[in-house]
Parts: sequence; structure tokens; C-alpha cells
Amino acid sequence: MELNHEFRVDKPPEQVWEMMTDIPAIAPCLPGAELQEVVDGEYRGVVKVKLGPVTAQYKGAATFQERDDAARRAVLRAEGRETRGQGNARATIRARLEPDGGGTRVAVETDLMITGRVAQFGRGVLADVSSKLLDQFVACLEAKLSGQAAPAATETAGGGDGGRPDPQDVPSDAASAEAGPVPGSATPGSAESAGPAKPVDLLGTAGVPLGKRLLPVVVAVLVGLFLLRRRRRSHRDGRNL
Amino acid sequence: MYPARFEYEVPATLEEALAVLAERGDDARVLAGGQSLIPMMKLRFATPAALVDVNRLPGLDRIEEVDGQLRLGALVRHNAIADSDLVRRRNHVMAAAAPWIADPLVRNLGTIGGSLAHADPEGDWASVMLACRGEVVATSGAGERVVPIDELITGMFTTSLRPGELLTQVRVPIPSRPNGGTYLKLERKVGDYATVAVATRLEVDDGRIADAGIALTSVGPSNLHAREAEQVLVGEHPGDELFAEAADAAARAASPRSDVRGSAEYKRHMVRVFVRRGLARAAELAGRTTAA
Amino acid sequence: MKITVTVNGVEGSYDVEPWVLLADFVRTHLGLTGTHIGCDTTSCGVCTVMLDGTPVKSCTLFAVQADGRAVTTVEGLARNGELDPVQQGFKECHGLQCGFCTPAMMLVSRALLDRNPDPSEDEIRWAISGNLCRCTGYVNIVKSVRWAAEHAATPATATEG
Amino acid sequence: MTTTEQPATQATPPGIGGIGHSLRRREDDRFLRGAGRFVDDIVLPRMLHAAVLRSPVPHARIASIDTSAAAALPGVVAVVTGADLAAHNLAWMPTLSGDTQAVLATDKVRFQGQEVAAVIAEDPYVAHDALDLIDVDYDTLTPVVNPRQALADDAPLIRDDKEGQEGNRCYRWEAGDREATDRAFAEADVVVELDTHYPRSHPSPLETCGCVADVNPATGHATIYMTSQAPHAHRTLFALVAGLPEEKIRIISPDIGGGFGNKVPIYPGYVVATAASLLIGRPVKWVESRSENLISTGFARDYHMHGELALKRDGRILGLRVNMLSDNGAFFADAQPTKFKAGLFHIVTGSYDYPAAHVVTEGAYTNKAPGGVAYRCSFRVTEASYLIERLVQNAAYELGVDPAELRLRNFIRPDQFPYRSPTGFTYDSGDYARALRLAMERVGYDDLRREQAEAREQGRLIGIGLASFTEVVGAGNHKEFDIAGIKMFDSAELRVHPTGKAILKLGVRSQGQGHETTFAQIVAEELGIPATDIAVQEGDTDNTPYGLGTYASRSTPVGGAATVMVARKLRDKARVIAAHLLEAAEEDLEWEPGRFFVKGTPSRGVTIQDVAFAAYTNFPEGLEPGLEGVHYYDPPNMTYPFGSYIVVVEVDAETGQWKVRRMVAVDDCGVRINPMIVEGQIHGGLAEGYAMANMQFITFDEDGNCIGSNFMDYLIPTAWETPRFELDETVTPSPHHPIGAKGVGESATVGSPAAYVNAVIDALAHLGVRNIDMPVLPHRVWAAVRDAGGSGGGEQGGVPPAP
Repeated sequence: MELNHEFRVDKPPEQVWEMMTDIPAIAPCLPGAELQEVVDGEYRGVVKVKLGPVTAQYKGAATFQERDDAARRAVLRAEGRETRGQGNARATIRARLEPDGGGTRVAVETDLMITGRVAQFGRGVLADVSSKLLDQFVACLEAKLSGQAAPAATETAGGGDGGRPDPQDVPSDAASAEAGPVPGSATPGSAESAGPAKPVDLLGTAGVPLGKRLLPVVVAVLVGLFLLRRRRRSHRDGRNL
Repeated sequence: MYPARFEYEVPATLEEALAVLAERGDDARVLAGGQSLIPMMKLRFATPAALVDVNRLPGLDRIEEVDGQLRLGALVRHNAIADSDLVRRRNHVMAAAAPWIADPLVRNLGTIGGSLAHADPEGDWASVMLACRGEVVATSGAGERVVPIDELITGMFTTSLRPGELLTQVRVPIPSRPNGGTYLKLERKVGDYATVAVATRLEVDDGRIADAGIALTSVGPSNLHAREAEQVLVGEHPGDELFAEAADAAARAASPRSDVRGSAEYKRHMVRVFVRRGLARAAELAGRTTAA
Repeated sequence: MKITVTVNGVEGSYDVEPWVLLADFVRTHLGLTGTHIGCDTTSCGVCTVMLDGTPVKSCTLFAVQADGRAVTTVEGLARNGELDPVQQGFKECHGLQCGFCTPAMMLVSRALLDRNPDPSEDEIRWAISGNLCRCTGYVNIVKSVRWAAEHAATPATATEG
Repeated sequence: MTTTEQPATQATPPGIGGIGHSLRRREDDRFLRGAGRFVDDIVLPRMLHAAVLRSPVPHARIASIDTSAAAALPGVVAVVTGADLAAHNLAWMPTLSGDTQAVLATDKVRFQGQEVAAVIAEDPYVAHDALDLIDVDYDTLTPVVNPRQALADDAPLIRDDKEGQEGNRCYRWEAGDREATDRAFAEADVVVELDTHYPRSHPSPLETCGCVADVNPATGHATIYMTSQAPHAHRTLFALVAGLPEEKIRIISPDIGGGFGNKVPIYPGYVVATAASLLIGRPVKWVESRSENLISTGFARDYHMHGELALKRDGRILGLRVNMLSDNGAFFADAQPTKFKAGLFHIVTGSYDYPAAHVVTEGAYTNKAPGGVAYRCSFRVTEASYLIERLVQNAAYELGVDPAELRLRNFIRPDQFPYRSPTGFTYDSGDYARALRLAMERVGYDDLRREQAEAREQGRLIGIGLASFTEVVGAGNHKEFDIAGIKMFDSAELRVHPTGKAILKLGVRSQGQGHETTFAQIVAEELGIPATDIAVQEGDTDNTPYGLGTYASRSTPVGGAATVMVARKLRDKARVIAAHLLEAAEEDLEWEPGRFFVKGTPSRGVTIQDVAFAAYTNFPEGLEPGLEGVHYYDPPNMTYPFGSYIVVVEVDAETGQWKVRRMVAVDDCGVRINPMIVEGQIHGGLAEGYAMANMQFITFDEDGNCIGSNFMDYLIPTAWETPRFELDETVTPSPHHPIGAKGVGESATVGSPAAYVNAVIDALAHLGVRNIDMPVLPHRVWAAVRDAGGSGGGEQGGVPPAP
């Protein structure tokens, strides 16, 4: 599955580059994530997820496969697995910054591969979940990059996802903080503080009737440790199976 | 086939249940019909620390007409709705949807309250309730609050129910004007989830559409309330062209994904077809009924 | 956890862990292996039993939920050694082949006939649509249920051969 | 209405119940009371439970496996990995196609769901708890999910374990005559082409696979209760794989909850449970879950086919050219005769008479489950029949000829039998035109065509689909057919007891086909002993004669023939005893069912029961006592059942949904032993054909995830969707089978998919639609109609995506 994103930040490229490659600083933008250690350039961490009745924990690691600070291009490869062996996820993320007036245009291509028991249960929702998580992550990242207080990334993701066409027809902008969070849900604010991450209710994420879709996905995002923002143009799908 | 271990609580009264839920907090899941939760546990996708079995709570299995509302206890089983004369007389959409939920045996156990609280975007009841302006009663130690379905469903498998709250009742207004509605579902076999399903409802007053409800299943991250499509209809005379226009609006509201059940393009097309057909059916029924 | 369940008319008390599914309880604890298990997703229905006279999928119900209730399995269909008309119908009309879905099909059919003694073919097909069969194409299962409807009160007729 | 070449064969009275009687089934009594005994019903003292850890990824190198936490869990007796098995030389096992397959992965995992480790525990809940605690580190590799991708130059090598394996090709095999076929195409006025994918399917019997392995630590005797369609062959393979002495292995195949080909291969779970029982000294049960069954055990089909049919303008077929690429998964584990790498797919020339055909088959390894079993079909005949019947139907549209008429013009004529086909089969007997005409009459073909034309004018779409298939079953003959080297004969042992009751023991194994009834009827026919007095025993290797088992519709053609032959042997012996009892010459005796009498004096006779008693109490001097015998039957040829199916559908072009209005099936399986059971077999096959045509398939996404891993995604029709079938029959006996029977368990699955698909295509043919791959899902129909006007030609393929 390929997810392509492009966005613009109102800051010079060198500054954006520095912020985006500071993994420890941006990791908390991933709901439920905890960066545990950095060993030889490998960023290791866990992501705890709670989706309706489903709970899962993923552990993973990300490394820069290529990083060209001068050209401001990088390839990050991340891989993770569910701790009970239910699934794996892998992503290759190519990021590229270009000056754009006084600001910076950020292009990110994510090639995401999700496998496992959950991925066997129909495909569409996994893709939904992935996009949604990326969106949450990006919203947080965007806020960071532009120096604002991070929005409640975890608690967005109601039905009214900004990436969807025709948002007025989607159930309310359920981004309201009231919408469904479980006590103890990580918020970017709290997650930034050190300490073990608590499970995160990914609101809009997987689950399934019968456990159909879930979220190895999440790992993918751990991956997404980086990047993006509002997705402009994302291949959401693919083809008919 | 072998769920992980959990603790089991089986309160006998609502008060007891609420106390247990308050005490257990997020560790506990409510066990109602169990027809979605237990399979998830068997596959070990879900491993709750405790289950609170609410099936023994008295009084939650009634279907009644009260104050211009159809009121269904949260434990009313799908088949009880399918078999209910009261529902058949008062709500076309529910009557049309009930027989197509899961399969006959699952319908013997699955409950309307459980389905709504589970908030599966491929679930049928949320769309029915969105189209019918249903609401639920959420009960906790602090009392009751009434939550419109639009506000209940906050995303995929996610609701605005608060910790310690139990969904106890579902309320659906009974229209006073001539009305009709239906639920059209494309499923490949009995028990299959909808590839696409559409709930449609019309109330007609003096030849014009006084109120309309349209909601979509399986074409977004949650059941979708097609408000723009509803607005196209209100105040107009029912007719094929109008319905086609509403269908287009509903199709725009859908954000389906391609998967094994069909391409995104096809699903969007099916929304259009079902909204058109559903509205035609609703208008036909409205033409036959008189005010309740 | 201690539960009291009436199985095929006999009441008993059992100690069972909460996570034991009713299907597993019936098969493993009670040794009633006529109830089968065929899927993980509440789809196939071969685990069907009657709970207080209503057919349910016993793989999607914990044994503790049956506390104080009556469970009927295929072993409880025959009365005083005489086959239920549904059982006779399945034999007369070749309603079974491998026999794996058969107990469930018969219990669902019994429940249907209790509610509707003279069902049409459509009504039969609808009633058994929560249960899968891989062998028969359902044709003879439908015939078997009709046979049972038509022979509700009469003893088994002689079979050829 | 029934047409037969010979009067309905009921030579015996109902009291004996020989051939032609619809005897009620003897096996029913236990199933009706819930007293069947399936593998999972077996509980042995001190029995342990095995659970298998499976790979969540389709292709990866195993970096490490940490089992310590799992092993430490209370109740866990052992955790087994590939390395443990390798120490006993059991990490790999041979497949039925002469390849190797990992029992537990040691180096790489090669498909999602592959067996990686196993837990042996005191109860199944603990075993599953422990699975969650095994930590496996995978270095993932690019998955190969499509055979074309597999054969591309840059494809990753899947089978790096095999010495000398350079790419992902696993076989290439040809049949027919290339030059003659090229010549035929040169002479053609019209060439019709079809490119279609027969999707991956799975037999998914409602009972999953499993076993209880019980190795006695004192004696070393292994008793393995196992879901096996071929217990004898499995015993031999176990001996070869595990190195156990064969006399110490007893395979018991108890009641089988459906097989359909799924229970032919040996699976890693059986080997693990047996090895664990051997090492631990306690019985070990392993029963797979449904998703394990769907993602790891023998699949079927997955053939990518390209066919070309050369015709003259007058509709005469000149030749056929076929290129087929099969997706074999990670291990070449097709269950098929050794000589034929793509099974009997080369019978793809079908029911038609033309001189030239050339078939090229090629197979590829992919990162998918291994299998290639004969799912309710005889070794890839299903795919073959589908291709030719689709091609012929499309040819009719190109030529503007009615599809029935085109078939009638090209059928092999009755006087051409035995007919040597251009790819080397010798068809035994047939009357194809009669079957088709009967089907047309039953369905009211001409009226339907008129209705179709009228409906089109009103904007409604009706389609009429035909399929006139020829099957080939009853393998084998020993010259051409063996599985893993064992020739495909089968056996029957008959013992008539002194009181005239009998027991028949067979090498085949029923999975619901009613052997306990039909095989008793064969004996009843031949010996006149009432069928109800004959017990039939199968599935216990210690107590039945060697045979290759039940699959590919071979029980009646081979096991049934063996039964006839052994019964006739005993009848010959009975005649000697009868002559002795009647003090008459053997040649002066006449036989009627159940009795010998002296010619011209019918009252002077002895019953078979009298003879049986005498065989033990009063036999002639010099004659071997007793009335028992055994026969191993090596069939001289295959048998060729055939039939014509007509399906009528209505299509909603707006939604793409289609509904079967009529389904008429005329089958000719030769002589029918028990018509009731034969019809039941046909019903089941027609339903499975419908399932594959409409909804049932396994596919993979580009990441290698198996979509269709459970019954919510792998859809099996219920009674509500399944069409209502109308059956009829013709009877053309097999000339070489001792009672003229041909076998029927699979014909309907072989023949019917093309009829359903042809019906949908027929409804849309006037729009230009020529192909929609199975399953004919609503969105594919909708897209085909939408694209029909454009250059896409209204084709809807179903090939899984390549990354």
C-alpha cells in the first residue's frame, strides 16, 4: 500500500529538516507510542493500542537507510511486530524537503506493508486505519513544526476525518475531546512526558465485527515516526481483489 | 476457539451492574449478545480482563410505545425486532433491516444495544438509527443521559459512551405524518456483512417531503449520515428526479474503499442506486400509510 | 464457577471456568460429542444447540451463561429411544451425507417446526440459513424437514430395503 | 422422466436391495443420534494437546525463535521448533508430488500461515496461551503472490532450500501435438481466445483436519487417528517420513466430516503430533482451527489459463491450443498421479471431436499455501472442463450460432467410442447429444430463448448457460497412475460368516458418500445376501486391505469394481459348495439373487446362507474351507462420466447482482448403484459449483495476506442463496467396469461452474461481454457491463495483484 503526502510548512527547510529528523522529539506524536531506546542509530519503541474491545502492543524499530542532510532527503525503514506474534508491519518512507518561497514543501512517500492475522480479515479497514493514524500523527507534527501546542491527536479521528470528501455528510466533527477517549489515553501532551505510554484508544481504528480488522497498522505508524501532514493525494486502495 | 482467561461478573440488577462497571472501569467489557465480542475473544484479538454479563438484568428486553417513541431495551434481540408487530407498524426501516442482520441464529442472541455500542461501521443498526433520528439512553451511577445516535457513534468501533456507562435503551421517534422507509442491503450471502447498505426514510405532508433520513453502511469509517442528501429532499415533491439528485448527494458523502467486496467506484455507485430505490420505496409506503 | 444446567432434561451442577465456551463444555465436560465445532467466526453453525428451546451457536456463548437454563443437544432429540420425526425425515430423505452439520441442522429444524408446523420451502431455507452444509446442496435437508412436517404425529414408516 | 439405455437395473428384490435400490443409508443411524465418532471426539487417557504457531508473514528469514517464556508456562509440556525436528531428521517431509515441504520452518517461512513452532500442553487453552508467548524475529523478504511475478527475472528465489533450483518454476509439462495444432489453426476461419483465471479455492470440509497420535512408549506401536481420505497411503508415507517400521503404524480414519480432497495430503500437524507423542510417550491431539485450515492446508485450482479454439465458419472445431500457468504455492504439493504434472488437465479437449490439440502447462512457486488438491474433482479436470466449455460458448457468439447447436455439431458421436482424444485419453462410452437434448427439453430451451429476446427488448437481462462436460475418474491403471510411487489400484476383502452375514473391508474411505450402504448393495447384487446383512468396514489400516483411498471419484470405479470381483470370486466358490449340497454338477446350477437351483427344477435349490453355513460345516472334500476372499482391482482404463447442465439467470445490470432461476442437470454416471445417494452427490456438487461461480474464493493482497482466511471472508452459500436443482439422467454404462458404473461424486462440481458463468455471460453477450472471472461478483458484472462498449471488451479478470 502506498500513501503519498505533500504539505507546506511556513518555516525554512533547514529548520524543518532539523525538527523532522529529531525522532525522539516527534515520536510522542504517535498515539500510544513510547520511544524506548536509541542504539546505534536504531530507534526502538513500543506502541500500545486499544480499539473497542481490542488491545494490542507492538514493538518495533526504525533506522535511516539513507540520510542526506545537504539535499534534505532521507529514507527511513521501520519494522515492527505485535508482541503476541499476530502480525508484522514494515514501511519504507522517503522524505524530501524543497524550499518553497520562505517556507518548505515536504513530500513523503510511504510504502506500507502490513501482514498478519488481522490483515487476513478484509483489507479496506486496515487501509482506513493506517491513513487515519497517519493523519493523527501529522496533525500533531504539523502543530509541532509550526510551534503550536499539539492538538489532541489521539482523540481526533471521529467520523469526520478531514481527508474525506464532503465532510459535512460525515458524522459531526467528532474531533471533540469528549468523543470517546478512555481515561488514561495518551494525549500528545502527556505522552511527551517521560514514562510508560498508556494504551490508546484509537477511536476510529480497527476492531471488526469479528475482530475483522485491527491494527498491525499502528506499527506502520511508528514508522511514520516522521513526516507528513494532511494528505493531499493518497492512493487509498488499489485494486479490486 | 480458545479465548484467553478473564473474570466473569453477572450482576442481577442494573444497580449492581453499574456499580461493577464503575469499579472495573476500562478493564471490563460488557457482555450482551456477545455475537461480535466472543468471536473476537476466540481469535484472541480481544483479551478483556473481565466481562460483565448484563443478560440477567431485568426489564431490558421490552419493546414499547411510549410518548410518541418506540422504546427498545438494550437487550432486545434482533429476532425479537424482526418478529415484532409493533415495530412493523411503527417503523418501516427497522422492520426492513432486522431480518437481514447476521443470520437467524446470531439474531437469536445478538442485541440492538450491543450492536450500537459496538459501533462496527459495517453494522446495520447505526444506519437505521441515523436515518430514523434514534437516540440511546446511557445509564450510569450518576443517572441517565439521552444521546442522539449522531453523537453516539464517534468513529470506527468507537462511541461517546463514558466509562461506567451502560447503554440501556434505544428510542426512535414515531412519525405523526404519513411516512415510509426501508433498508436496502447488498450482501453476498446470509450472514455476510453489507457490501453497501442504505437506510432511507421519508415523511410526507401535504404532498411534500416534510422530513427525510438517509444513512449509509460500509462505505466509510463509520456509518454515515447523509445530511446533504436529506436536505435535497426536504420541502420538495417526491419524484424520480429529486431522488436521483439526493442519490448523487449521498454518493458524494460516501468514502468507500476498494476491498474484496468491491471497488470503491462500485460501492459509490451502489449507494446511488440504493438511495434512489430506497426513496422510491419509502415514497410508495408513505403513500399507503396514514399518520400513526 | 458453579453452574446448574439442565441438559437434555437432566439437571446437573458443574464447576466450569468462565472462559469455557458452551460448545466446549458440552463436548468436553459432558462428553456429548454430537455438538461439533467448525469455524472460529460464528459462521458455520455446526455447534448449534437449543437454549431454552431457542437455537443458538454454542461456540459463541460461554458455558456460565447457561447457568439456570435448559440446553438441548442432538443427543436429546430422540424421546424414549424413538427418533424425532426430524431425525426420521433426515434418514428418509437422505438429508445427511458426512453427518457433521446434521445435529445442528436437525435442531434448527426442530425449533422451526415447533414454531411453524407446516413451513414452506422458503421458510425452511430461511430458517436453516445460519447453518452451513458442504455435502448436500441443502436440497434433501429441505425435503427432510418437509417430511417431518408431514409426519409430525405418525411413527416412522417402513423404509425401502 | 428418465431415459436409460437398458431398463432400470433392479435385478434384486427390495428385500435384498442390490443395485438400483434407493436404500436408506445404514450409516445414518449413528449420525442422527449424535453418535458419530470424528477425530476430535476421541479422548485418550493422559492425552496432551498440540497447538501450532504460524507465520504472520508470507516470506521471511527466521532470525531467531525464543520459546523460553512459552516453555515456562505452567501446563506446557514441550515447545517444538524446526530445529528440534531437524535433530530427528523430521524438519522436512516429502509431498505427494515428489517435492519437499517444511514440517516446522527452520530457515525461512515461505507462506503466511506456515508452521513455525508447536506447543504441547495439558489442555488446549494453555497451549494457545503459550503460543502468544513465543517470540519469533522475522527478517521479511519480498512476497511473491502471483505466478507471473514468480517467473519474472527479478523475482526473489522462494525455494533456496532446493539444490539446483534457480528460479521459481516448479514444472513444465506438455500434451498433444504442437505441429498438428499449428496446422489446424492455419486452416481456421475463426479463432476464439479466452484468458481466464480459475481462482484459488479451498475444499473446507466442515470438519477441519486433525489427529490423535498415540505412540505406545513400551512397544513403539503408533496408533494415529487421523482425518484421512487415504489411510493406507498415509501409513506408508508415515513409515517413510518418520522412519517408523510400517507394521507398527496403524492409521485409523474414523468418521470424516467431509473431505472433498482436503484430507488427502499429509500435513505438518500430523507429523508434529506423532513426533511429540513418540518423544513424550503420551497421546497428543492436534485439531486445527478453521483459519488454520483455510490458510495452510490443501487448496485447489489457481490456474491461469489461456485457450484458443480454431473453427471453420460452419462451426466445425479444428483444434485447441492451451497455455496454462499454475500457482502452486511454496511447496509443490499437488495431490496427483506422479506422471502428470498438471493432473489430468489435458482432458481439456472436452466432449468434442477434433483432431488436434496442444497443451502447455507450467507451474510456479509463490509465497502461498501449498496444495493443489483435487477439490471435488479428478485431478484438475474441473479447470479443464471450465476452459473448454467457456471457449465453446464464446465461439458460438463469434459465429452467431446458438451455443447448444454448436455443441451438437461437434460432439463425439456414440459410434466413435472408445474414442482416442488428441491428448491421449481413451474415452470409454458416451452419448453427449442425448444428454444435452434431454436437458434442453427439461428446461424448455427454445421457449427460454424466445423469452430472453423479448426480455431484452424490455430492458431485462436473462441468460442461458450451458455446459456439456466430460469427466475422467477412477484412476488409475497401474501403467500410468501412481501416487508417490504406489500404483493406483484398490481393494476389497469380503468375509461371509457361517450364518450368512458378511463383512466387507475396503481400501477406500467414505467421507459422507455412503459407502456403508452402496458397497453393501454391490455385494447384495452379486451374492444375494441382503444389503442390511453386510457390514462395511473402512479406514483402519490394521483391518482393511491396502488401497489408495477415496478422492477423484475413484471409490466406485475402483473400490466398487474390487468389491464386484471379490463377490464374484465367492459366488464361484459358493457354486462349488452348492453343487456339493445339491448333489448336482456345477454347470447344472442356475443362479438367481440369493439362491442356486438345479436347472429345470427351481424347487431344488440352496440359499446363499445355506451355502455359507456349509462353507464352514460341510464343504466338499479337497475344497479350501470358508467363504472369504480379497481382490485387488487394477482398472483397465479410467471411466468418463458426462452430462449437460443448463442454468438460467436473471441479471440486474444496475447492481451487477444475478440470480439463478433454473438449474437443470442431466448426469450420466453409468449404472447407478443407489439412485438416492447418486442424486445427493450431484446436489452437493452443483452447490459447490455455484459457490465457486458466485462467491467462494481465496485471494491475496500484494503484501501476501491471505484474504479468505475465515468463513466471514471465504463465503460458502447457505440454503437461502443456493439454487434449487432439477436433476435428470441418462445411463450409458462403462463397458470396462464390471457393473458399468462410472463414479459421480465430483461431476457436478466439474461441470457446473462453466454453466453458471456462461449463463451470466449469455445475459450480457449482446453487449459484448465475453469474460468475467470467477467468482462472478456483482462489482465485476457491473464493471463488465460498464466497460463492454469500450476497448476493454467487457472483460473482468480476477488475478490477484502483484506488488
